[in-house]
Amino acid sequence: MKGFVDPGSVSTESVQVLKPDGTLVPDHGYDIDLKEEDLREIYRVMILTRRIDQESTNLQRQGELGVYTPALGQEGAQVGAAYALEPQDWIFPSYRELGFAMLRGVQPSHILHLFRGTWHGGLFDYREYCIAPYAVPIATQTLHAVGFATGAKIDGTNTVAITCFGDGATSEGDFHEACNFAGVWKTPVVFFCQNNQYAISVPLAKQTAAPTIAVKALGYGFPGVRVDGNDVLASYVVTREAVRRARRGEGPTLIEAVTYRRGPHSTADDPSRYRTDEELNTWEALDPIARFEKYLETEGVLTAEFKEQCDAEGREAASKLRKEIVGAGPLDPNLLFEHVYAERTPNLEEQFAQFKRDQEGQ
Amino acid sequence: MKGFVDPGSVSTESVQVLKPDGTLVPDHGYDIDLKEEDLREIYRVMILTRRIDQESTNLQRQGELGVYTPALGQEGAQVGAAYALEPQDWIFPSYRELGFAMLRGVQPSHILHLFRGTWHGGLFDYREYCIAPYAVPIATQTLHAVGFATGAKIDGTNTVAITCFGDGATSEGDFHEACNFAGVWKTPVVFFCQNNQYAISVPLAKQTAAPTIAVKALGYGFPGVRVDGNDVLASYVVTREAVRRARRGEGPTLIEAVTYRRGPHSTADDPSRYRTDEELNTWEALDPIARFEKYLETEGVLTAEFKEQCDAEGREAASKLRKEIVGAGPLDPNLLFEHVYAERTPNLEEQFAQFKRDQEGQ
Amino acid sequence: MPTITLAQGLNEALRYCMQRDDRVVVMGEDVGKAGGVFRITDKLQQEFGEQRVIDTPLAESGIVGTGIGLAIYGFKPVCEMQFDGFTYPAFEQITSHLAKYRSRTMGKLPLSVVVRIPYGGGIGAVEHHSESLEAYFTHTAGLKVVTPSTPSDAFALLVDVIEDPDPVIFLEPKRRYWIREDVELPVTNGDRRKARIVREGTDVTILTYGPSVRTVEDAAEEAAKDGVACEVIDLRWLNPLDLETIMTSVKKTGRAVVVTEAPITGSFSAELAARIAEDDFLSLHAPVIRVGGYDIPYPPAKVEDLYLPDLDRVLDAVDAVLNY
Amino acid sequence: MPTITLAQGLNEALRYCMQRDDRVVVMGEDVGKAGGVFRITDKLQQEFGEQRVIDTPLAESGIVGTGIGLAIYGFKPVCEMQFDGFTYPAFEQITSHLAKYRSRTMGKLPLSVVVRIPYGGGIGAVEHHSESLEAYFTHTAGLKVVTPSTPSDAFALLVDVIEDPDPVIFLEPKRRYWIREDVELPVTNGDRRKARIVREGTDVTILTYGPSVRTVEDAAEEAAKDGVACEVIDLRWLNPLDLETIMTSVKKTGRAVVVTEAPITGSFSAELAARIAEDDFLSLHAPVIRVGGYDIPYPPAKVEDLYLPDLDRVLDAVDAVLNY
Ligand SMILES: Cc1ncc(C[n+]2csc(CCOP(=O)(O)OP(=O)(O)O)c2C)c(N)n1
Ligand SMILES: Cc1ncc(C[n+]2csc(CCOP(=O)(O)OP(=O)(O)O)c2C)c(N)n1
Ligand SMILES: [Mg+2]
Ligand SMILES: [Mg+2]
Repeated sequence: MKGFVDPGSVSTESVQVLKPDGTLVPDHGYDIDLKEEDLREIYRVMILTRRIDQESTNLQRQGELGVYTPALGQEGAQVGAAYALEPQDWIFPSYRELGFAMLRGVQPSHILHLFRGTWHGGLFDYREYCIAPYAVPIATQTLHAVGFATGAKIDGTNTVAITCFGDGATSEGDFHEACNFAGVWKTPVVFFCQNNQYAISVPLAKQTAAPTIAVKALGYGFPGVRVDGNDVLASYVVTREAVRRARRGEGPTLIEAVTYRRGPHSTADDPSRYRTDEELNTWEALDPIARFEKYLETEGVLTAEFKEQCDAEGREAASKLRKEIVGAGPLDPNLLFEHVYAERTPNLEEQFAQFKRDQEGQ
Repeated sequence: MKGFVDPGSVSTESVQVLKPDGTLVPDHGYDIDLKEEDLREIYRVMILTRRIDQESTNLQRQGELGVYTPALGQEGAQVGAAYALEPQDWIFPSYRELGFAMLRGVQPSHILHLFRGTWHGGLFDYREYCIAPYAVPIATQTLHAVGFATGAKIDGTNTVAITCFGDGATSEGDFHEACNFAGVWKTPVVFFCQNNQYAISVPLAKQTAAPTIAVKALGYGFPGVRVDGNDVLASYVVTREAVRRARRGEGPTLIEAVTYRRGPHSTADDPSRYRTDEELNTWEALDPIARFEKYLETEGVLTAEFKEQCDAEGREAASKLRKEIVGAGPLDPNLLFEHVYAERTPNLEEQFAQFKRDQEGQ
Repeated sequence: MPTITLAQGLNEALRYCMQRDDRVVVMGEDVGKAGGVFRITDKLQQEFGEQRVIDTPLAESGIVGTGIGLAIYGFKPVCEMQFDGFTYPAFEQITSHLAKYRSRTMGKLPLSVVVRIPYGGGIGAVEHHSESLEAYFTHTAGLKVVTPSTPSDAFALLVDVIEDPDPVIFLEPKRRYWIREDVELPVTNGDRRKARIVREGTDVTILTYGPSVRTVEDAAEEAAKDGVACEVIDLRWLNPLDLETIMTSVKKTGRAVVVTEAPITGSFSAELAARIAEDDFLSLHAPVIRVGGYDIPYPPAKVEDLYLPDLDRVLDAVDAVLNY
Repeated sequence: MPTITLAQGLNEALRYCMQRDDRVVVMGEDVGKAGGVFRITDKLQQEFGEQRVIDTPLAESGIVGTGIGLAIYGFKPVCEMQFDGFTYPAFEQITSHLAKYRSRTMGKLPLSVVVRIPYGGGIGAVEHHSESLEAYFTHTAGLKVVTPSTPSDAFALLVDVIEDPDPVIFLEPKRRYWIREDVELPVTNGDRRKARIVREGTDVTILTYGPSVRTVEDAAEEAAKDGVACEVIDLRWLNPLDLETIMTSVKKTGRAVVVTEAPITGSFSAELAARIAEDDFLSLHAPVIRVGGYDIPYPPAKVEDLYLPDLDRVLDAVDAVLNY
């Protein structure tokens, strides 16, 4: 009918720089401003991410972690986006964003201790790495990113925030409120959605009827863009543009990185209940690391030596992680009472005394 | 940038059938399937709505109602949309939808008792009129409408639900979740937003940066449409199409009826703090009743006699309302304990006994 | 008699209700193909189809809000919250509508909705997966609140609440999902509106519910070795509360201990303690002593055992009321 | 000395803090041009601009959630919830983040955020505008909870909580917004972390806070005519609680009554009653009696007076503890 805007008219294409076979898309339309060392650095972090991710799954299988949420298959989306940030830009992750943390140089065990149940927020220094603690309640962190970036804007510091979340997260009210606030306030924030096709067992088609996730941005008055999330260069350039827009004061962007969660949702999950091997195989063939590797090899950027170096670094980091995790004792339990408030309240003081007496009694 | 979808490209035009001067828009594109008696009925309800609305404001000013939220200026949007429904279609209103209730024949005092503080849900029979109680917490009722219509769909009853809410309501998470559920479930529901430019004091520009509210529908995978809300015929035809889509099993539609809240947000509000007389004057000139009247007069549908009849009905209804409200006593306070649960719990039984003793003691 | 787990009891209860009443629908995140993260809805979608076992989008307010709409229409939705800590987004729909709709409409639009919530700690989970949130609901007029502690009660109470005409928050003690009992299904005997006297005793009454029942049973066993006879009461329904059973026991023993997992300040145990004292101060030889969680966010898995009330803390409390 | 209302005290406190500390920002629905529906933020936007007095979109989770982000950045947001009943959409941000962020990050990312909420009944409002929701927050570890009852306290306590390093739920007794007091601003004297002894007495301790303080004062006045000396304590801080002042008084009087407005089951008065008995059972000559709302949704305006604890109900409770 006249006047009805039609979702059928929305383009569902994704920005792509590298074809699945690792060759360049001729008219990709973006300036690839990466030097050889940049390309190698991106590659290095992708390898590191995969290795640590794998080791984390192993550690969980061996009972050293309570649970783990693998990033396998999403390294391209993550590392590409992370590489588009300045070090002072803050990241507000959910719980599957290992790639971002690896690029920033966070010590893997400092994150993994969260999954071990050592401390909820992990053990890294948020301010040093400009990364907020992992957020478990879905989509809640998107609002924090908007608030943070609004603070930066008020202060005129030119800092940008990026927040990471999944396709499922777009269903939560908080995601909506975050986008809407950011649109109205022209907040320097990037909404980085990894559409990995599933929210645990729920496939995208049951999550939203939207033709794309990117198009949701229109409803908040800012641009959205869909990108091939298994193409690290596409993820990089698209995020770079979004970050530039934010830094120029043009407000938020919503990025939908189309990718696939190849592992289980978490180590507690059995994906065979809800998806097929064929589907998995299709996506395995689209592996982001293999694609980038082919490109780098063709470009002559990736020597066998460097590859081996990256592998070695990965192995070493994994074994360091293992060493730091396996059998690690709990923190001093008295800490439980330490940071509930700036100072223990009289009530907590009392409970703490009792707690200590009980501990000693045992 | 390539691949970025741009809110600037969204059309901001509204469907219009009647120009502000009451003449027909030549290429409005809709079939006006209304007979003379339909047109008169619509007119009658608009007049009645305005009269009852005015009387309610008066009653509040005289201390007979605790508060009142006037619909002045929004009669066209409301009555037009309401006229597009079948009697069995359910309405899930917020608190300003007098026009819907008037069309369904609800006794005005039965609604106004809500504002008097007689009973929260008013006193009408929801099932008889297929209208849910007014919802005060913004946007919450949109989910109820979706659930209800989903029930109808499961049962295959062909019943449609419509839910009414304001521009401000589109900021709440619940609105988002309602739209998203409805999109995925292809629910037979119509989202009817009266964009009256303000949420209390907050103007639309501070509420959302979206180019239109209608475009938000794209993010949920169903159509949205913007309509001139001061044009009762446009509101009717657009809602009719949305209802037809729903009944045909094509799922939800979001309608944005662009209108203006000419009164205060509620009788407790002082709009002079945040908006200008000029703005008000502009919109007064676009009065929906005046516009429709001109059209009907030109068409020869509106006789002086019928006008007088409507006015008389309005006067009478207002005086009946006044009679039923002024000095009306509270309900039996024992009712407070009656419907908390299907049966009073032992705890409430005890409290109730105490309550009665206290009452008698006084 | 077949042996079932508490989780199976719940699963069978859903199946039983869905077979008997086609108005019962189950909805939530991952309840369909996956059968729920704890498999409570296992195989139900296969049996009843996608219209009655609905995988919802990821939005808890949406789940409860559309559940309310379904109930207004005439269905009986059983909504699953995936974990305790993810119930909070639905808090507005629960407090402002689910609890108040019957009253608002003078009984004309009652909401027969069950909200199932796996709750409490003890499974070594990450943050937000171990909350004891019953106090938020027991304080909210218009809701009923129920929590089973055994497989047979899990079945029977879930059937009861699905048939209940009022909205019920049904709290499932997740760390007890895997406890076993020999049960003949369907369980129909017994008045489960009353609290369950788990163990009779004359020296002290211990009130508890949900996940703590097992802990208290063990403690009572231990106390018995020292010649202390604890009467252990599993409340089952926190609202409506079976005050009669409670007061009869306290009158007999003159001493009461309440054991719950939630942070103690403002917990439901405060209500129990206050109420017991108010109703029968003179029977009490000692104050009601509460054993509960500390007033801190639920701790990381590695140290959660230090938080959860254990045998020693229960026994200390028993000692305290006995030697007051 | 100028006479100010409680509402003015709050308005002046915001102004005072914003003048002293440019990190303080005010945000909420209609707080800008309109100055808030109760005018608590009146003229602040004119003075401090749109960046520091922010009219937000209509979304409470958004308000608290972005407030948290601002606090992580380094601001001190004062978030307004327009009414008690509209706080619930923010419940997840409050319980899962505001309350837990400091602990989660071992003190590295503390959140100095104030959430202001006009609360309680008595103004003849429609549904959802009269809720007493303190129990939800006093049970949530990591939050502080404060409520003033006089204009001078309104000023001083709001200044205190804005300067507090922890997240505070600041509950404003809306039906007392218009009470008056002669106050010299800024109020800086006195230790307002301690409960306020409103009136000294030896026969019975009455604990109360917020909107009920006035009611209790009147009742105490009335009781005095019958020769009963009530000691009236206004708690001010519900968390941290000044148990010392409470227990000193109860030790002296041996009798305690708690008066609050919330539905009584699971209310904060349960905690007070339980705690008093636990801490000093032997001093008590009678059980702690609670006067509160009924366990029903807050009633329609025409009958709300029958719900709210009034003079008679307070006096009955005083009688009850005296004649136990
Ligand atoms: C508010 C909330 N509800 C439910 C959950 C349980 N849960 C954890 S992850 C998840 C699925 C998330 O899917 P998506 O957003 O697509 O992210 P992905 O895991 O695929 O990266 C769910 C339902 C949660 N953590 N928070
Ligand atoms: C959840 C919630 N938050 C805040 C309020 C207070 N409030 C009542 S009406 C209103 C503005 C609503 O604006 P809009 O949705 O545009 O509807 P309108 O009043 O203009 O018809 C607000 C903020 C509320 N009722 N519910
Ligand atoms: Mg996903
Ligand atoms: Mg509006």
